Amino acid sequence: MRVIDVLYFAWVRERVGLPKERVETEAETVAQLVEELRGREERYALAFSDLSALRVAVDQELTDFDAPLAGAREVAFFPPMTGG
Amino acid sequence: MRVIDVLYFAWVRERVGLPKERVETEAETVAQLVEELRGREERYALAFSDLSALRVAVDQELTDFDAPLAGAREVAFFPPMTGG
Amino acid sequence: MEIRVQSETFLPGEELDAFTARVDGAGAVVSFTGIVRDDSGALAEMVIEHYPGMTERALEKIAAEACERWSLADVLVIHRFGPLAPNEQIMMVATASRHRKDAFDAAEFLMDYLKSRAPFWKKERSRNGESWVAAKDSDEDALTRW
Amino acid sequence: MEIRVQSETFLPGEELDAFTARVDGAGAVVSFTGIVRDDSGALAEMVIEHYPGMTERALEKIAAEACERWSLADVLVIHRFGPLAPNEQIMMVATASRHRKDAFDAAEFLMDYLKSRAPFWKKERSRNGESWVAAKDSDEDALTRW
Repeated sequence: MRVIDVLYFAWVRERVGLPKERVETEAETVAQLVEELRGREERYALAFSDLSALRVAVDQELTDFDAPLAGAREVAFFPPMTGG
Repeated sequence: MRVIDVLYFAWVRERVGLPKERVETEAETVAQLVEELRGREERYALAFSDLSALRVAVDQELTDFDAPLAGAREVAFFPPMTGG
Repeated sequence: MEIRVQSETFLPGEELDAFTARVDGAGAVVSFTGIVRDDSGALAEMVIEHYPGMTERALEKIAAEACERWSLADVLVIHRFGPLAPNEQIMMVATASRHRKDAFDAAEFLMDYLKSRAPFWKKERSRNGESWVAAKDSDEDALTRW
Repeated sequence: MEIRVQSETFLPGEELDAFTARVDGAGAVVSFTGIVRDDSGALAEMVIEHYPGMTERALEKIAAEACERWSLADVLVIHRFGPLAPNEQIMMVATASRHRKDAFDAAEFLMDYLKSRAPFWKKERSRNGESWVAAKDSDEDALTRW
């Protein structure tokens, strides 16, 4: 069991309904964490319905959904970025 | 016989020793004008010794040495430009 | 190298002059300014959300990579967050180098990466409602040339 | 479109802010500033000679061509002549467009053409004497990409 801060930005934040939460999880990868979150409530299922529309950062570095969570303290989910 | 203002810039001006002069010429092309000027004095021969190092404008438009002088009022000789 | 993430407005010209003054030996300075466009004529404001902490890291990484790839005397990146009115400046980058090509290429590179690799998200609020600005495929494609 | 050929100094930042303020509907503004470099450490001044009349025509032609090739909201070109001290600004261009690629490409195009197609010549005066700056093959080559 690990404890991870999970952050949501932009419309992911709006769908989930909060910007940040502390999550206790057995997940070994980002994809497994997503599965756990999806199973929680409809709003999570909605936020994570299309992974191709999402990006993920682990400890503030962009990564993939199959990235391991070993040692991770912070995972963030958000849509493709639109800076500049 | 035509009367043309001939202008010199940068080191061409320095070699010829003046920025501008009015020239009476029988030349039909820029190249013929250059030949006439070369024949005048050593300083012109020096200024026009290497045409590949020179550029020419007729009536303030860049052109080639075989450009005709019919209707021309102003011919300028100068080295490759170094703006910016 | 200076990276600033701020909600306050700024004057690109002032920043450009200050940047140029502190750069030594550069013959070329390029700047890019991004401005809130109001294409519909109905835009009330643009709200920029970002990921504090990761934003600074991402911008520093992008700027450091530009400094590795090109011969640069200095780099400046300023990006705002929060609510912005139409015609306000969103962000700017400036690059300085001995020769113009380095400054131009580095500025374009910074912009291309900043568009889709720095954690900013834009929401437009207009009379017709609000919506998140979608990422453009062309912005993702722009990265392939570097 | 504004083209200025002047001996007086100018502040690129001030010009940039004024340019940006008068442009409407542009999301992107790119500027380039050229600065007198003192590579040898011995430069006293750079003197820029130009061809009054032809200079303005050449700059207008280059700017008009940029406006034909890219979708631009506005273009600014300022180029100085006469004696300039090290670190003074020689010239600037600014371009404004809806999307960043147009502004970047047009600014690079303007610079490439201005380097070898506008009638300016630079002479450097230093402690070691004076010499005309030679045109670079790379500047001529830069034109082939447009």
